[in-house]
Formats: sequence, structure tokens, C-alpha cells
Amino acid sequence: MNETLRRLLFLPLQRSTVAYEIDRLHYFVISVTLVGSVLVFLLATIFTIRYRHPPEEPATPNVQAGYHSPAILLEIVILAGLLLLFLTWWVIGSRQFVRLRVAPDDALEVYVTAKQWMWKFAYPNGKRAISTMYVPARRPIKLIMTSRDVIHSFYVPDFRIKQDVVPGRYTTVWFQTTEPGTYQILCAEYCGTAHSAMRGEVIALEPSDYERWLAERPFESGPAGEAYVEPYTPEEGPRPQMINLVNEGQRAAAEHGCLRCHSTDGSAHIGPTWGGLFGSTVPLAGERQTIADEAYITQSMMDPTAKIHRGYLPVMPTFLGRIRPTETAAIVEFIKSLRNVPRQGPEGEDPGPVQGRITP
Amino acid sequence: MTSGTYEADLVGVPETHAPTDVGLDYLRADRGIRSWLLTTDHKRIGLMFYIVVIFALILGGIFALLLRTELLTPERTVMDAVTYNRMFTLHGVTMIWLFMIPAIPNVFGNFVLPIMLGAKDLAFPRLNLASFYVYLLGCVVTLGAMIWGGADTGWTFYVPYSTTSQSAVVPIVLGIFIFGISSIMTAVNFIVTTHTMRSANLSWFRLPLFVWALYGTSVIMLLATPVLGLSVIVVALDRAFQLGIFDPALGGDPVLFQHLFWFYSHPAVYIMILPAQGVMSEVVCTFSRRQPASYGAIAMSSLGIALVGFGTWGHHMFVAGMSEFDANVFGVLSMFVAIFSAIKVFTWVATMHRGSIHFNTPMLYFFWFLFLFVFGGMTGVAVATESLDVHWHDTYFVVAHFHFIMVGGTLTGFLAAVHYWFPKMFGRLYSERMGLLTSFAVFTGFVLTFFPQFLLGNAGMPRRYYSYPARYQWLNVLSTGGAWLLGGALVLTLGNLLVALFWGKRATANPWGSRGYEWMTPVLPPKTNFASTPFIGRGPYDYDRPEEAAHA
Amino acid sequence: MRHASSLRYVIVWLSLMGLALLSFLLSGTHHGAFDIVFALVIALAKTTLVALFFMELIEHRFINTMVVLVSAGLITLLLSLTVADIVTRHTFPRGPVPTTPQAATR
Amino acid sequence: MHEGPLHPQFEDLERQRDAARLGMWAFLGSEALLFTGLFVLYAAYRTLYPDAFAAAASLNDRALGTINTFILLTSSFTVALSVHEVRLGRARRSALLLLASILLGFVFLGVKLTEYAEHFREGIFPGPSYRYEGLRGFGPRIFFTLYFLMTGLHALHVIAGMGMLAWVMVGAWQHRYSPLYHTPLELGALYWHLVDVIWIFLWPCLYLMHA
Ligand code: HEA
Ligand code: HEA
Ligand code: HEC
Ligand code: CUA
Ligand SMILES: [Cu+2]
Repeated sequence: MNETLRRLLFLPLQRSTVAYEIDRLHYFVISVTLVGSVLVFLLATIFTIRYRHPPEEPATPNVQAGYHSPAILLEIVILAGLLLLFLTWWVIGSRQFVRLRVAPDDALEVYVTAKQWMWKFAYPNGKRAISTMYVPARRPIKLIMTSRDVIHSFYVPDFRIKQDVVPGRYTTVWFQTTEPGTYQILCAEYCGTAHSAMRGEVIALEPSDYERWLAERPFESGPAGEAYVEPYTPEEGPRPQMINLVNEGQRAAAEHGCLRCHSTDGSAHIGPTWGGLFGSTVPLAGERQTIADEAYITQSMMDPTAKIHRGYLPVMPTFLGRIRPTETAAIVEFIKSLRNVPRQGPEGEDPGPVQGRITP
Repeated sequence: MTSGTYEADLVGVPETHAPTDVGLDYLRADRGIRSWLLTTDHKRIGLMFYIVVIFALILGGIFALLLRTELLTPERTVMDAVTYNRMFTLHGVTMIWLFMIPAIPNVFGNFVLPIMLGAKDLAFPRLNLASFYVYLLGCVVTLGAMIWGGADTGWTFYVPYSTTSQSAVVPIVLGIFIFGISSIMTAVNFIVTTHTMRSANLSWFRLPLFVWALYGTSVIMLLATPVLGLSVIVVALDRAFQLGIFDPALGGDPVLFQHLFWFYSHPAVYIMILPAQGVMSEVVCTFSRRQPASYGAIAMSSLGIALVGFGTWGHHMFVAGMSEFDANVFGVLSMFVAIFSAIKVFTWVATMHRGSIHFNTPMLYFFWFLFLFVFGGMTGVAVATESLDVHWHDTYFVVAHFHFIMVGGTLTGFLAAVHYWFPKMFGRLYSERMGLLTSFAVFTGFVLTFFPQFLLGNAGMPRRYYSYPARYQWLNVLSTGGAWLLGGALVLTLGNLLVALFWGKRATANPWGSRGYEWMTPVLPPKTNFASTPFIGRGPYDYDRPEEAAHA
Repeated sequence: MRHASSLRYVIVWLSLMGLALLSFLLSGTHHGAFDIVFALVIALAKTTLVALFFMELIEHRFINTMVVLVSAGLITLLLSLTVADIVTRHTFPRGPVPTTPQAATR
Repeated sequence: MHEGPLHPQFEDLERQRDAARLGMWAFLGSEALLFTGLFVLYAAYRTLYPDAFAAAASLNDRALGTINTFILLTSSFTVALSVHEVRLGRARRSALLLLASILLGFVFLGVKLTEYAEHFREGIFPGPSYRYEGLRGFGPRIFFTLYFLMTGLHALHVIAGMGMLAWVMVGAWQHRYSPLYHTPLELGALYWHLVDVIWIFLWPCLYLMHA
């Protein structure tokens, strides 16, 4: 029954402990909606047929006004019933809502930072991850979230949870998965050009696998942690496969043609070199500057003209919608791994664009 | 009862009076372009609004079709993300402020309100004209901003995105501020007119239900619009001078902006639906030839919606980081406001009971309205259920909810009004066959466009998504196909009316056999509506009186 | 419509000035949370005086008073539910200060 | 004694006057809601930063604020009297009272300007230019941004009100109004009282509730 209704209504899988309960209310509300509106429509249709104006009569016959009080009484009863129904939904819904908002005390905490247009996760032991969040399955997880720029919204359809991530303060959300698997994260609050590309994944591991993952070297000190890259699509089913994020990034950069314009060895090219880019101060057109962090790199891919590296032409095409979010994260990791490559310009500066090759 | 009694009831109204009594009809009374542009005649001002509003609808519709076309494929189809984001903002802004808010009140309200009250004009005719020009200025500013590049914030202008976005936010919000001024002018005018211009003997409980709806609408416009004006002005100032009132980097709270915005924009949705409900009350009574099952219930629920509707704005912010306490308060108030709409729906259906139902185009639109509004409204109640909204918020479910109400409800109401008052406004009859046919096509296109969006929302597709996971594609294709069909059907509808405008059969004064006051005027009402102030001695739905009597 | 003597306006004016003075004096001493209550109650009293006598609500048709009452109701609604949100929000520490583009250029 | 023009859409003068009054009241309701937007921001931020707001309010000169309150209350009084006088047929006197109100309006604005000047001298500016060393942090800055927005918007209304009063003052002086017809004067007075009422609330919020 649950499964039939879920499929009929196109609801996603129920993979958090609260999902089933919420869906039950969903079925209740939606069936009343459907049945109610069809009933009203049917009743009107029946009246139309039953009380059709007979063609032989004058256009405006003498229709008597009087209403029987039973009809009025019936309407009042129906309305009272309807209000009662709505209030029942409110009672159930608001109690569920409060449950959704208040995390159990023993929940594992993960810090989430959102920015245009990526998700970053930090674990209490200092481990970090981008776009892909690993959690132990079947344990309550509490996310403590904030944003670095505008409002985003953390949304996992399979868990039926969503919470806006607001700059300047923390909001929280919690969930407990019912089984290991990969679940898509979507950004649900409009946040700019690449809002629809701001996706990510929750990977719920068996607790033992999770412990192993957690014990690996923290993300930022080494080349990279390992990540599961293929985006989740339910038709394919989970295909767990561990790939080194940096290698994946290198592959993706080559595949998407980044390396036609960007060098990785610190030498001059059409675009700025990626060698030593991460963490450096980038001079921008218009006498501004910025730090080359994850957000800047992501933005450069999605909205390259937003910030132009001083001295370069704004010829880089946008890759919004062309590279998958996980690839974005991988390319960022790849560029990060090149942070110590020396630059070949004077005094180790950015060598500037190659001359004479304006069009790629 | 003899017909003589009733003749006395409607002095100055009946067609039996020679035209010289009342002067030429309003279209011919004065000639020349100046007599239109500087007119203070509420009917002419209504027509000027009519023209602009239809252009706005077509423009917004073109934006919508472009949006739908882009969504045919999961990635880029015809435009890039930046364009898409501007496009849905422009679509929302155009449809809401250029089209929907002025549509029914300023076109049909302007045209029939004074006639329904037995007045010669609105209380402040020049204010009415000013309201039109202010609205026009708003259109120019907003359209200019669109050419300038448009904004990419969504029609909700949430900070801090709207204060940092690189697009032309300031001119757009300025345009909205100007629309606000126009709204307030209209609201003052309607409220004052309803209070002070009723003809002698026309008591409050004899007002046509459309007047009650307009009255409720005006109350909302009057008292909610300034808050919107203030919040968008603060956004504009913020951009111009970096005031940082909402800037979290300076200790501001972006959620406060949402409170202010929705304090206007939730009541604003009732600005959009109340007039449509008013039209439906007129249509259902006329075509059932029947008194409303309960006049008081419909009239009072218009006021109920207007007032209780002010207390529910927070249901747009359940997951915005608002407190649970507020969520619960707003949740329960939303349940209460829904009851008033239910009262209206049940009363309409009860009105059909034992009526004498004529099946003309406006009535068919009433049918679509009944189904789409009840369904859309009930999904409103569904998203007002807090725990369910957590999943649905900002997904296509919400998009489907509001299009069901705004297109299925308000646009349908607008189309019903367009057909219903067509003979009175232009003195011609449209082709009933084509009217019914296009109406069916509109409904089919509509359902095909927006029903799949409920399922998309259930499946978790967020709104304002330029690209989407491939698993959502086939529902999107359905929706896009439906949108083209809907667009085509609307073009045909317009075509049918344009044909009627020039070549339609001449109408009689009261082709529907209605008892509404506005139908008691000559085919085309004269410039001052009445020769002398009419004495209205009966209700607007007195179908239990003999025809000749009521008609005088 | 014949009107009261100008004495009425003088009395109202004097009471207004008196209330203002009272409010000023009260604000010099501190009463904790009552500071706000006193200030607002006095402001409301003054508003009522102005509205009833200077603006002549007391003589006008009731509908004008109705406008005031409805507006006042809505103002209260907007104020109370917005402030209630802030008061009842979960008390998390305020988040880290974000680096919005705006802030960066300051 | 003339009764004023009757516009063709009205049936009689009484209705016409009622319409004008109700129109003005409706507009005033709308204005009140406009200010409410700012009052809501004030209340919300005061709840978030209670101490900072109290401290910041102390930087406003309570004496000047109170003087301004007395000035506006008195100007309201003179405006009310002027309506009274015109009803007694003493239009010239009424005009003089209006003149007094306008002058009081100028004094009010003058005091406001000295306050602004003092603030600017100390480095208290709206928004990001705030650089007063004595009181730092988010709260005071928001307080003063709101202070300038609220008093600025109010000052705009004062100026608009003075314009209206000047208009009806000229009319009164030229005997355009009579005991039977003085609707414009009445409307101008209503608007001026609204300006007063708003100040009645601004004053405790911005000056009195201090640390
Ligand atoms: C004309 C416009 C209009 C109208 C009238 C409504 C009416 C309602 N709306 Fe809607 N709404 C919008 C336009 C409108 N809405 C828009 C534009 C948005 C999105 C804004 C944005 O974010 O961009 C929105 C969003 C929106 C949300 C936020 C969703 C989200 O973003 O997460 C909510 C939540 O509560 C909501 C609720 C309601 C409710 C409870 C009503 C009620 O008033 C509905 C009342 C009507 C009925 C209840 C129907 C009558 C019922 C019956 C006859 C009973 C049937 C019989 C049986 C069941 C037996 N609306
Ligand atoms: C009045 C309100 C209104 C109306 C009528 C419509 C009409 C339509 N809307 Fe709109 N829509 C909104 C208000 C409206 N919308 C709002 C507020 C948003 C949110 C924006 C945001 O997120 O910020 C939105 C968002 C929105 C989205 C979501 C975008 C996103 O989130 O990414 C989509 C996607 O499908 C969409 C589609 C459509 C379609 C296909 C129509 C079709 O119904 C359009 C069909 C109409 C025509 C093609 C015009 C033809 C007309 C004539 C020829 C004139 C006929 C005249 C007479 C007969 C007199 N709309
Ligand atoms: C057509 C050539 C071209 C291609 C292809 C290209 N870029 Fe660029 N890129 C540029 C140029 C030129 C700039 C400097 C101008 C600017 O800031 O937009 C740049 C800037 C950048 C920057 C900012 C670096 C800095 O120092 O400011 C990043 C990061 C970047 N590109 C990443 C990528 C990635 C990732 C890809 C592939 C997915 C890619 N680019 C493909 C030409 C290109
Ligand atoms: Cu982040 Cu949308
Ligand atoms: Cu709403």
C-alpha cells in the first residue's frame, strides 16, 4: 500500500526514519484534496445536468429563492467538519514539524558550510569534505549549517528534510538514514547563477566503514580524501566505487578542455596557470582582488565573467550545467593539489597570458 | 405585483428611455485621442487598463513559454543559466504586478463598480486617471529595467542575494514601488466610492457580490502595499548606499526581510483571487438565474479572507529559519483562512441547486475555476501543513500550487469576466461556439502544463532550476507541451474576441437575462451611466421576480 | 455641525504636553522592562487624544475610526508575530561573520 | 458664504466632504503601515541587540528630542485651532495659525538638522560610514541606520505636510474657505496630525528608551 501510493505520487525513496510517517500524512492530505475537488466538480456537473435550463422556457424563468434550512444546516456541518479536518492536519503536521526540527541529543554533529555554489562539510575530528558528506547509516546526524554568502537550502528528497542555510547564523537539521546508500543533496533556495548545479551527495556507510573513512588522513593535509564520484541516479542503483578525487579532477579537467587554456606547471597560457593558484591573492579587473579559495574557483567555472583575473581576456566559457557537481569538487581538489607548484613568472608571480594567442 | 411598481424602482435605468435622456454611449460621447488619454470616465480608464494589462499578459506568457522551452532538456536547451534566471524573475514580476494585481480590479472593477453602485463615476475620477498613469510609469520603468538586463533575484527579492546580485535590481524594485502607489490610489478610490457613492436605497446588503470582493481587495491593497513599498525601497537603498540593514556581515538578519515581504505578498495573493471570486459569484448567479444560496456567507467571507489573510504570511517561511512557535501560529491561521474560501465554493455549488442553468462560456470558465481553485486551494492547505511543506517548499509542487490558483483561478476568472462583460463593454456578442471550444482548449492545456508539476514537486525537483537531474525529464516534457497548447489556446481565445469586437453580432442591453444592476443600463452605458441618479429598489439577484418587472 | 469651544483644544494640548513631560521625566529614572511599557502606554494615550480631538474622530462618521482600528490591529499583528519569531528562535550562537561581496569591498 | 464646488459625480456636498475625509483617513492608514515597516525592523533589532540599542539611544540628545516633541505637539494644536477658527468664519486668523504651525515645522527641522550635524561631526553616519569610536559593534550601527531612515522619512513627511499647510494657508488668507466649505484645510490638518502621531512614537523609541 505504502509502496503503491509512493510510486503513484512520484515520491522519492523513504530513506530516513521520519520519511514514512510524513508520507502517511501526505497520502491523507492528498487523497482528501483529490477526492474533495472531484466531488465538488461532480456535484456541480450533476446540478448542471439536472437543472439545465429547458430550451423552451424563457431565458430568465421565475426561479424561486427560498432555501431550505436543512441545506444551510448541511453546509454548516460540512464546514465544521472541514475545519476539524484541517486542524487535525495542523496538529499532526506541527508535531511532526517540531520533531523534524529538534535533533536527538545523541546525534553526531557535522558542520555544513554553504557557498555559491557548493557544499562543504567538516567533522568534529577536523576531517573535511566537499560536496559529498559521509555519515554512518542508522545513526542520528545533526547538521549545523551556515552560509558564507547568500541563503541556500539543504534539501535531501529521500530524507524529506529541508532547511535554509542562512548567512550570519546557524540553522540546524537532522536525519537518521534507514540504510546505507547514496542520496542526492539539492540546493532549494535560489542562490544565483549556478543554483541548480549546487548539488551534492550524502553517502551513508555501514558504521564500521564510516569509522575507517573517518580515521583516514584529514582531507586538507594530504592530496585528497577518497570520494565516490558518480552522481546518484535511482535507475542505476548505487554503484559504490572509490576514486581518488585529485585523479578524477585531472581527468575531468582534461575531458572538459580546461587544460587547453590553463597550464598546471606554472607556465603562461591563455588563462591563468593553476600552479600555485589555490590560496593565492588574485588581482581582479577593476583594481580589486580576491583570495583564490574553493568558492572563487567554483565561481570561475560557473560564472567566469563575474570576476576577471586582471590582464586576461574574458574568453572563458561558462561550464555551468556542463560539468557535474562532483566533477566540480574534484577539479577544485585537483587545483588545490597544485598549490605548491612554483609559478614561472618574475619573482614567482603569475606569468600572465601567452601573447599572440587570443582565440582558443 | 405589477410591473408598474418595479418601473418606479429603476428610474433612469431602463432602455425604454430615449437615448437623448442619457446622452451618447461612453465610446462615442467624446471623440479624439485627447478625450481618451485625459478622460476621467471610469469606463474609459478601465478600457485603457484593459489594453495594457493584456499586453502584460502576453509578455509574461512569452517569458513563460521560453522558460518551459528551456526546461525541455535537463541541461541547456535554448538559453544559458543567467538568462534563465532573469527570465523567471521577469515572468513573475510581469505576471504579478503588471498583469494580475491590476487585471480584474482596474479593468472590470473600474468599469462596473460605479454602475453597480448607481453612481456616475468613482469618488475621485482624477485620482483614477492618475492611478492609470502611475501604473503606466511603473510599466515603463520595469520594462526599461528588463531591457537594461533585468534582475535575476526571483520575484521575491530575498536578501542578501538581491543586495549583492549584479543585475538591474534597483530599477525593477523602483518599478514595483511605483505599482504600489498606483494600487494604493485605486484602493482609496474604491473604498471611498463604496462607502459614499451608493445610490439612495442601495444598502450594503444589496450590493452585488463583486463589489464586496473589490472592497475586500481594496482593504488589502491599502494596508499591505505600503509594507512592500518600504521593504523594496530598503533593498534599493541598501544597494545604492550599502546600508546593510539586512546584511549579515553587518549584524543584520535576512529573515526579517522575508517577514516584511510576505506580510505584503501573502495578502497580495488574496488581492489576486478575491476579484476573481467576485466575478465567479456574478457569473454563477446569472447563469443559474438564481439568488446566491447565501448572500451573507459570500459577502462576509470576502471580508474574512481580507482580514484573516493578514495573519498567515509566515507559512512561506517554515524552513527559512523562523522559530517553531511562529511556524505553528502561522500554520493554524492558514487553516482558518482556508475555510472562508470553502464557504464560497460550497455556496456557489448550492446556488446551482434548483437553478435554471445556462451553459455559456463564462459558466464553463466557472466550471474550470471550481475544479482548479478547489484543487489548487487544497494543495495550499497541504503546503500549509508544516511537516509536509518541509519536503515541498521551493519545489515544483509549490509552483503547481500557485499556478493552479493564479492561472486556474485568477486567469480563469479574468477570462470569465472578459466574456461575461464583453457585450456590456463593447456592445457586441462573441461567438459562443468558439468561446466554449477555446475554453476547453485552455483547460486541457492548463492541466497538461501544471498537473505534472505536482508530481515533479513530489519527486523533489526544486524550483528556479535551470538544469535538473535527468530523472525529471519526461514530466517536464509533458509540462512544456502543455504550455504550448495553453499558449495556443489563449491566442485563439483572444482571436475570437478580436473578431467579435469588429464583426460580432450587435448585443442587446442584457443578453444574459441577468438581474445585475450593470445590465440595466443601455447596451453601451452612456458617459455618465445614468440620466439621473437611479433609485435601486431591488437586489441584484432578484430572479424570483417576473422578468418584465425586474427589467422594468 | 457646531463645534466645541476653543477651550477644548487648549485642554487637549495641555494634557499632551503634560503627558510628554511625564514620559520625559520617567525616562530619566529606570524601571527595567517597564521603561518600554511606560513609554508606549503614554505614546498610545497621546495618540488617542490627538486622534479623537485634534483629528476629530469623535465627531466624524464611525467608518473613519474603523480605518484607524483596522490599521492598528494590523500594525500590532505585524509587530508581534515578527518579534515573536526572534524571541522564540533557537538560541544558537550567532554564526561566523560571512564574507559577502559587499563586506569584502568595505 | 460659499459652499465650495460640487463635483458632478457627487449628489450633495455632505457626501462629497465625507468622501474626501474618508479618502484622507484611508491614505493615513496606508502611511501608518509604511512606517510600521521601519518600526518592525526597529523592534526586531532591538530584541536582538537590546543593550546596544539602549546605549546607542543615549547618544541622541534627549533634551533636543523632547523639545522637538513639544514643538510638534504645539504645531498640531495650532493646526487644530486653525480648523476651529475657520469654522467660526475667521479665515484670516486661521491662516495665521497655519503660519505659526509652518514656522514650528521649520523649527522642528532646524533642531533635527543640528542633531544630524552633531552626529556627523562625531562620525555617526548611517550604514557602513559609521565610525564613531565611542560605541562600536553591529547594534549601534543598525540603530543609527534605522534612526536616520526613520527620522529621514519622517522629515520628508514633515516637509510634505508643511507644503500642504502652506497651500491651505494661502487659501484661507484669500477667503477661499468658509464655515461651510473648508475641506482642503481639514485634510491638510489631518495629514499634519499624522506626522505628529508618528513622531509621538519615534520619540520614545529613539530617545527615551536609553541606557
Ligand atoms: C492567487 C494566489 C494564491 C492564493 C489564493 C493562495 C491560497 C493559499 N495558499 Fe498559496 N501561494 C501563492 C498564491 C496563492 N495562494 C503563491 C504565488 C505562492 C508562492 C510564492 C513564492 O514562493 O514564489 C504560494 C505559496 C504558498 C505557500 C508556501 C509554500 C512554500 O513556499 O513552501 C503556502 C503554505 O502554506 C500557501 C498556502 C496557501 C493557502 C492555505 C491558501 C488558501 O487561501 C487556499 C484556500 C482555498 C481552499 C482551501 C479551496 C476551497 C476548499 C474547498 C471547497 C474544500 C474542498 C472540499 C473538500 C476537501 C471536501 N501558499
Ligand atoms: C499571474 C500569474 C502567472 C501566470 C498567469 C503564469 C503563467 C504561466 N507560468 Fe508562471 N509564474 C508566476 C506567475 C504566473 N505564471 C510566478 C509568480 C512565478 C514565480 C517566479 C519566481 O520564481 O520568482 C512563476 C514561475 C513559473 C515557472 C517556474 C520557473 C522556475 O521556478 O524555474 C514556470 C515553469 O514552468 C512557469 C510557467 C508558466 C506557464 C507555462 C504559464 C502559462 O499559463 C502562460 C500562458 C500564457 C500565455 C502564453 C499568454 C497568452 C495570452 C494571450 C494571447 C492573451 C489572451 C488574452 C485574452 C483572451 C483577453 N511559471
Ligand atoms: C577558452 C579558454 C579557457 C577554457 C577552455 C577554460 N578557461 Fe578557465 N580561464 C580562462 C581565462 C582567459 C581566465 C582568466 C579570465 C577570468 O578570470 O575569467 C580563466 C580563469 C579561470 C580561473 C580563475 C583563475 C584565476 O587566476 O583567476 C579558474 C579557476 C578557471 N579558469 C578554471 C577553469 C576550469 C575548471 C576549466 C574547465 C572546466 C576552464 N577554466 C576552462 C580561459 C579558459
Ligand atoms: Cu545554493 Cu541554491
Ligand atoms: Cu501565502
